[in-house]
Amino acid sequence: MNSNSDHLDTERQDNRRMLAESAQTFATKASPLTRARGLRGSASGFDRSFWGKLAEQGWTGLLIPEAFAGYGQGFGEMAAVVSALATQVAPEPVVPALVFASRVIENTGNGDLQQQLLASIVVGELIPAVAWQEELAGLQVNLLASAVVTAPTNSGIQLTGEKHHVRPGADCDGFIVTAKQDNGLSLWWVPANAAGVKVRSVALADGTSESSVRFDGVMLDSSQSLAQGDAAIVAFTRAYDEALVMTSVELLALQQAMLNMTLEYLRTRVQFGKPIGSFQALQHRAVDLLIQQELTSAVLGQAITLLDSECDPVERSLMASRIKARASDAGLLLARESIQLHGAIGFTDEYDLGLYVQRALVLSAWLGNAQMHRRRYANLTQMNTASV
Amino acid sequence: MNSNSDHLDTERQDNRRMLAESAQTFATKASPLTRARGLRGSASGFDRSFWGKLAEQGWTGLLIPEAFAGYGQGFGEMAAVVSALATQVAPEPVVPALVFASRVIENTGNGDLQQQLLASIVVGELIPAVAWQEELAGLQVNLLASAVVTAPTNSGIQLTGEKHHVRPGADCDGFIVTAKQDNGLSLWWVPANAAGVKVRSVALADGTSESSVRFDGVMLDSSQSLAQGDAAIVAFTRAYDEALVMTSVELLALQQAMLNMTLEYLRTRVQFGKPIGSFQALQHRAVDLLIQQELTSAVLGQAITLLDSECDPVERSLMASRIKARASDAGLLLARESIQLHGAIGFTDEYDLGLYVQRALVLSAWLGNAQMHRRRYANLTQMNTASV
Amino acid sequence: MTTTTNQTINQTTDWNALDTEAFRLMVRAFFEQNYPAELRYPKTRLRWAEIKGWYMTLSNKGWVAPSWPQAHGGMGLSPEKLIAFIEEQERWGVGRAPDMGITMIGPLLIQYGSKEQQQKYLPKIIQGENIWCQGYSEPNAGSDLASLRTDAVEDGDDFIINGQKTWTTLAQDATHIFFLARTDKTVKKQEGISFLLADFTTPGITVRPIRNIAGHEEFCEVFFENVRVPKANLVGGLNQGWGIAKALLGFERIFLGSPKQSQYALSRVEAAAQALGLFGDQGFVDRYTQLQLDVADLSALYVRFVEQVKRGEKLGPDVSMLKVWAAETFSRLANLLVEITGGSGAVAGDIEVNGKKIDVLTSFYNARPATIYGGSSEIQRNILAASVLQLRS
Amino acid sequence: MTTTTNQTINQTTDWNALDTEAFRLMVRAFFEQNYPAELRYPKTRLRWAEIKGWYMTLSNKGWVAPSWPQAHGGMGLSPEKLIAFIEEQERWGVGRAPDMGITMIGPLLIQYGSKEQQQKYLPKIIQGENIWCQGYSEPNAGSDLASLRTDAVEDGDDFIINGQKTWTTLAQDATHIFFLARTDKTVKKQEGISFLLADFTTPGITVRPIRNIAGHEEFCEVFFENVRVPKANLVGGLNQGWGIAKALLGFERIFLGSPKQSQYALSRVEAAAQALGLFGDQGFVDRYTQLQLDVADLSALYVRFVEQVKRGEKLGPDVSMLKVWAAETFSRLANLLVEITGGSGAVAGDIEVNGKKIDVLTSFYNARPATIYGGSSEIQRNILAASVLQLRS
Repeated sequence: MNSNSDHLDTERQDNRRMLAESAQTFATKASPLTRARGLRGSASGFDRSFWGKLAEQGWTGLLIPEAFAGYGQGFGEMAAVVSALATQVAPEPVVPALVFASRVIENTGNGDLQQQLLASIVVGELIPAVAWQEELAGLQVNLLASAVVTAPTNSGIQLTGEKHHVRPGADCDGFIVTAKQDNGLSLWWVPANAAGVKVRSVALADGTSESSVRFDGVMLDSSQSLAQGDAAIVAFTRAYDEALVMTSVELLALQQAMLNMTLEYLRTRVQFGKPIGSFQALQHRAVDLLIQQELTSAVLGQAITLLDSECDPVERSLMASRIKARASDAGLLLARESIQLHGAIGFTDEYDLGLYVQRALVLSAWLGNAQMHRRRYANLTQMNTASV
Repeated sequence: MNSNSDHLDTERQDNRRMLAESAQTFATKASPLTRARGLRGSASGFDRSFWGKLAEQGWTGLLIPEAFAGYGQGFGEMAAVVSALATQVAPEPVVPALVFASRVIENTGNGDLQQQLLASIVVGELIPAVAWQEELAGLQVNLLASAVVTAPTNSGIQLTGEKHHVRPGADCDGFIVTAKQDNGLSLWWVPANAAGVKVRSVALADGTSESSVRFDGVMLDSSQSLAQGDAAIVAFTRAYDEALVMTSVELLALQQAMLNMTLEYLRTRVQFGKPIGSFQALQHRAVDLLIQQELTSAVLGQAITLLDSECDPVERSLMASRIKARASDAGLLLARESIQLHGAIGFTDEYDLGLYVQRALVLSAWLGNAQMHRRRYANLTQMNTASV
Repeated sequence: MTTTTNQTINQTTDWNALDTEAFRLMVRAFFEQNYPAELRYPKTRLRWAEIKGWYMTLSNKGWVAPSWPQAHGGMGLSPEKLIAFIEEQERWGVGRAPDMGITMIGPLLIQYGSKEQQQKYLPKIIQGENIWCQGYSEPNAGSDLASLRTDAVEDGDDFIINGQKTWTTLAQDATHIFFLARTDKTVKKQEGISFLLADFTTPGITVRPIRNIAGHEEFCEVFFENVRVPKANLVGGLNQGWGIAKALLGFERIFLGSPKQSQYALSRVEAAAQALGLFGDQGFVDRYTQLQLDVADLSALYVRFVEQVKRGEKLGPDVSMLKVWAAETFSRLANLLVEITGGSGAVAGDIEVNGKKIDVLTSFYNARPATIYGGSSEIQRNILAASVLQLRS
Repeated sequence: MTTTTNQTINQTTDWNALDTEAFRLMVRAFFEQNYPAELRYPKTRLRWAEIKGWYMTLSNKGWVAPSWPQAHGGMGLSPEKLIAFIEEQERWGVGRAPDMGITMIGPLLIQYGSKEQQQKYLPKIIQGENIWCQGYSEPNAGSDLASLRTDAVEDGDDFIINGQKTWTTLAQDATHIFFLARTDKTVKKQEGISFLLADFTTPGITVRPIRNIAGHEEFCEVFFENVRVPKANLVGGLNQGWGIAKALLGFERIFLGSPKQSQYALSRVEAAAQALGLFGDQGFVDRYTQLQLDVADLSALYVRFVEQVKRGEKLGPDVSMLKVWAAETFSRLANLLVEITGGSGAVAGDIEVNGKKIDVLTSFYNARPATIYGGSSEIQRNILAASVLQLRS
């Protein structure tokens, strides 16, 4: 499993390195931290025109197969882009739209709808979101829908219920909605402007937003059906797991940024006549942060390789929950300890550390936090089935 | 609750202080660490002749009311003696026999048996043990008996089953056995030499032993009955809680001994040209040990005061589980960290630290460890009943 | 402001003659009847505009300075009574006013100030006319306070001040500042520091609020640019500032280790867990119970130090352990709250969990300064190692 | 001992030409068929008397020195093959023989030894005739190894050695010791150290086993009293000992961070939990899963360093993080094992949990040296802080 990266041909490795470098160059230039800072709390929380630049770079279609006019790259390549943007705390919903939503669509079977949606995503015109999460109940993630049901009516099918924690929370063009149907799970495409859709935007710690979306008897027809039954579960679970891994890529980038800032501060901040990084107690705590970062990095490497290989769906889910757990816990630890090691300055809004801290808070919670993913891991180990 | 100690009259406070001093003087002289070291792994694990000295000091009857020829002192006084002996890692079963067993007897209603047993305990002739614990099942402590039942036969009542973790594990004169009966719990006195009693001694980490005791159709008559039903539960639970607090007294004494040894080592051991106690990372870890020790000490002070006052049984149980949890966790933490801060020498048998470490292992596990007592605390909080 | 008459009356009441329990009940009743309900258990420090009414209520009652001698308009409470007073404040969730005048500079002037300073400043603190803030920390003097650089140069009857203070709590609401400045650069760093007072209307002083990551402005920077401060504003002698500032570390330090913040966070965890149905989840219950006991045991430790104060004994450096444990227990509770609220753990402001409103991140944010301000956990551990454990660096 | 023929044959086999998987399966099959079943997964270090048979089996097979060049009787394995070899040992629970000859002094003599030294010592290591131990630590030179005091004074063709070594693993089974001694007291402490060899039959050497708290005697003290060691036993030049000892820190360091010890402890926790029915207890499952993932993630980190070695890259100081995490994860697992076995958590030796035998305290005891020996967790953190994080003291 882990040795695949050895067998990546040199050309692909070189290409990936070049992509990582150019993505980092682009991100640093086009998305300085001042941009992220300025967009906090704005109407949509991100910049639609910047999305256009991502499309110009070819990144909105990076993962999408060439058959759908995309670039057919792997998760290794996508990770390079995701990481570079995360380093700059870019607020655009790259993982929610271009991994999670886009991969659900790609994994499903409705040819026409699929073709149309993916084509719009590639050119940067469509920003989709997945609306799947319902009222919190306990410390489990529950990938099955219950509150939202579809009922056949005279004129077609009706969608009713509420979804939470939908990202992006605003300026999103349509939703992939998970719904409960007689034959299990079903996946539907609902444009954001459909009648009966009510989006309530909720501000998040990092200045972006998520939304709670109500579907009040939204009328659907079969052309909006993406998948049904087992096929829906398989398509959705796979995309969910892929989104977990790519969110972990973001969390690792944030960890690295926080640790770097903290180390720089420890090296230069002088108290009691010497750099505070010379104090052994602080050194050892910094080392513990390094260890968590490197554990994240090591597991993440394996996880990305796994996504890019043919693998057992349960194995993928196990790996996805495992890396999301490590990346989230390490992200929060880095966030708390970075502030502590900085002291008061680390807690001020004008210092950039807070940008990373707040984003880490958001991403460690999104799609299920560490504890929830450890429980999913335990359940999957016991059940050894891919269905949840 | 906590202010009782304020209102202790000065004379009692003075007496208690004098007792603590004389107990410490006695223990240091009569029970040097070499004695504890030498008794490890011996047949009974302790010294019956030393028990005679405890009786001479009046400590075998310290807690026992004057009506039973004892000294009628409180737990504050008993704690002084228990602590002094624990500081010297004396292996004699003071808390098992003189608190746990003795208090069960005192709390029960069989006048003749009670009188006779307590009188023998006071003079140091009788060392009783409580046999209550059964096969481990889960992380709960279960004060109710199930495996051992009594069945009326033609000739009387029969006791069958097995009990574990009975201390002292050898050279014990008789058992207070918890048994299941129609009307709930019952408490019986069974001499160690009764027909059908089989004692299997089990070596413990600290060189003392506990035993598993089989009762194979041991015949009982009503003169051996200590209590039945609710009265049995009340008597047993109270003694159990008192034993938890007094075991915590021992654990605190061990914590203090380990921390003192460690601090002394940190101050004097030189590496890299300076005492290792000058290294900040080690200083901060020593501070964390201090905090745990002082939390134990603060809660223990309240717990002892509570035992010496009239109080609600549930309140007593909550306090007893709370202090046992803190004292056990802190004891194990001190044990592990003291070895770590010493380095290799702390792991050698000839260095005295190991004596404390091993005793802390035994006492943190005895009567239920920290996790089990946190669960008991949670259950009691929810149920708000004294029955478990 | 017609406070004088009331004060005169109250100044003669011997509160310490009352039974502590009776005193406690009297205070409790007053708080319950008079403290504004909407200000109970404030999530962040209250601004002067919000709490002024209550300050004046206390002032009129003669209760605004419980620790001060009656001769200066205080209640003259014994430590035991004072602790009861503060415990009742905490119990009822009474918010802290900008109280540097009452808790810091007032007692300091009473002990070290000149008659003129006392007469000039103390009544206006009691009357709520002057609001004080504390200027100790500087950008390069945080944990290492003695390395402060703000400069006070003698010039005739004045000092001329240049420099910058930071982390000055609620300076934007203050009228005056007491601060440390360097008056002698030629001696060891602690020995060249003086303690000064300044009116914020003096030309050359600028206050700039600092926004924190929770979006609040509790702290400020204060800039001094050629500010003329009369020598009459020097407290306790030239170059004596360090000793005076240290002398302020009285038994009030135990309140830094009060269990109230943890108890409040525990109640938030409990409320969230109830709403989420987590008390049937053994995994949650295990962790909750552990923290519940951490808080309970913190209270026991707190009581031990409180008893010490009540007995009239001085607090030693060991009181630092209380602050370490209080702040870190609070922080662990804040982590648990974020964890159990799952996807809602990153929502700004109140979240609704099955109909119950809970502000998750407030505890998370408040837990950050808790381990930094008032002596960081690291500084407290240094103190404990050196002064309690006798481990020398 | 009729080993020579076999060795000669094997020395010509080019193991590295085999596919790694095929090599692995071959090794595995040999271990499974030949390693004594009763010695699998030993709880403590095996004594020479116990493991000698296996050592000789390997010796006869020509496999006792997998990392040595074939010219010296080794297998000449590439890093990749060597890792496969060691992984298969770990997989099958093959115990460690007293292997200082194979892993330490052999490679060192091959690199720094004279022809005479190589000819004198290497074959006898291969043949199991000489058993070596390592004399580095001293009572006052533990973490601070360079402050060692054992004295080597030139006297004619000899050095005269006085001093004491400690924590010498299994010295009671050894025939020879390699050690560091001070040959120049006038220079900086690292610069006056030489690397020497001694035969335990030399007069003046005494070995005293040290019993540990688990009741085992894995370590010894070694006393030198006027011991004459020929100058021919100096390795690599006078006062060059420190550099030579450091040079021994090869890629074998990653094995200090192998996940096997944690994996074994995890399997003990799992077995105990099964017997106790704890997999239905969410509180236990939460903690188990967390540690299970700590072990899994340790493996991922381990693989990352292994890959580095396989690519032929040198290990940097960052490999220290592997040892810290491995040892501390092991320690946490040992704690959990003690905790879930309740009252049985303090029983010496095997306990029976509902019919299943589990040795609870072995893990607890083994976890103690795990964070001390081979560079304590504190020393490893110092290394990481200085050399990886660039935080200078």
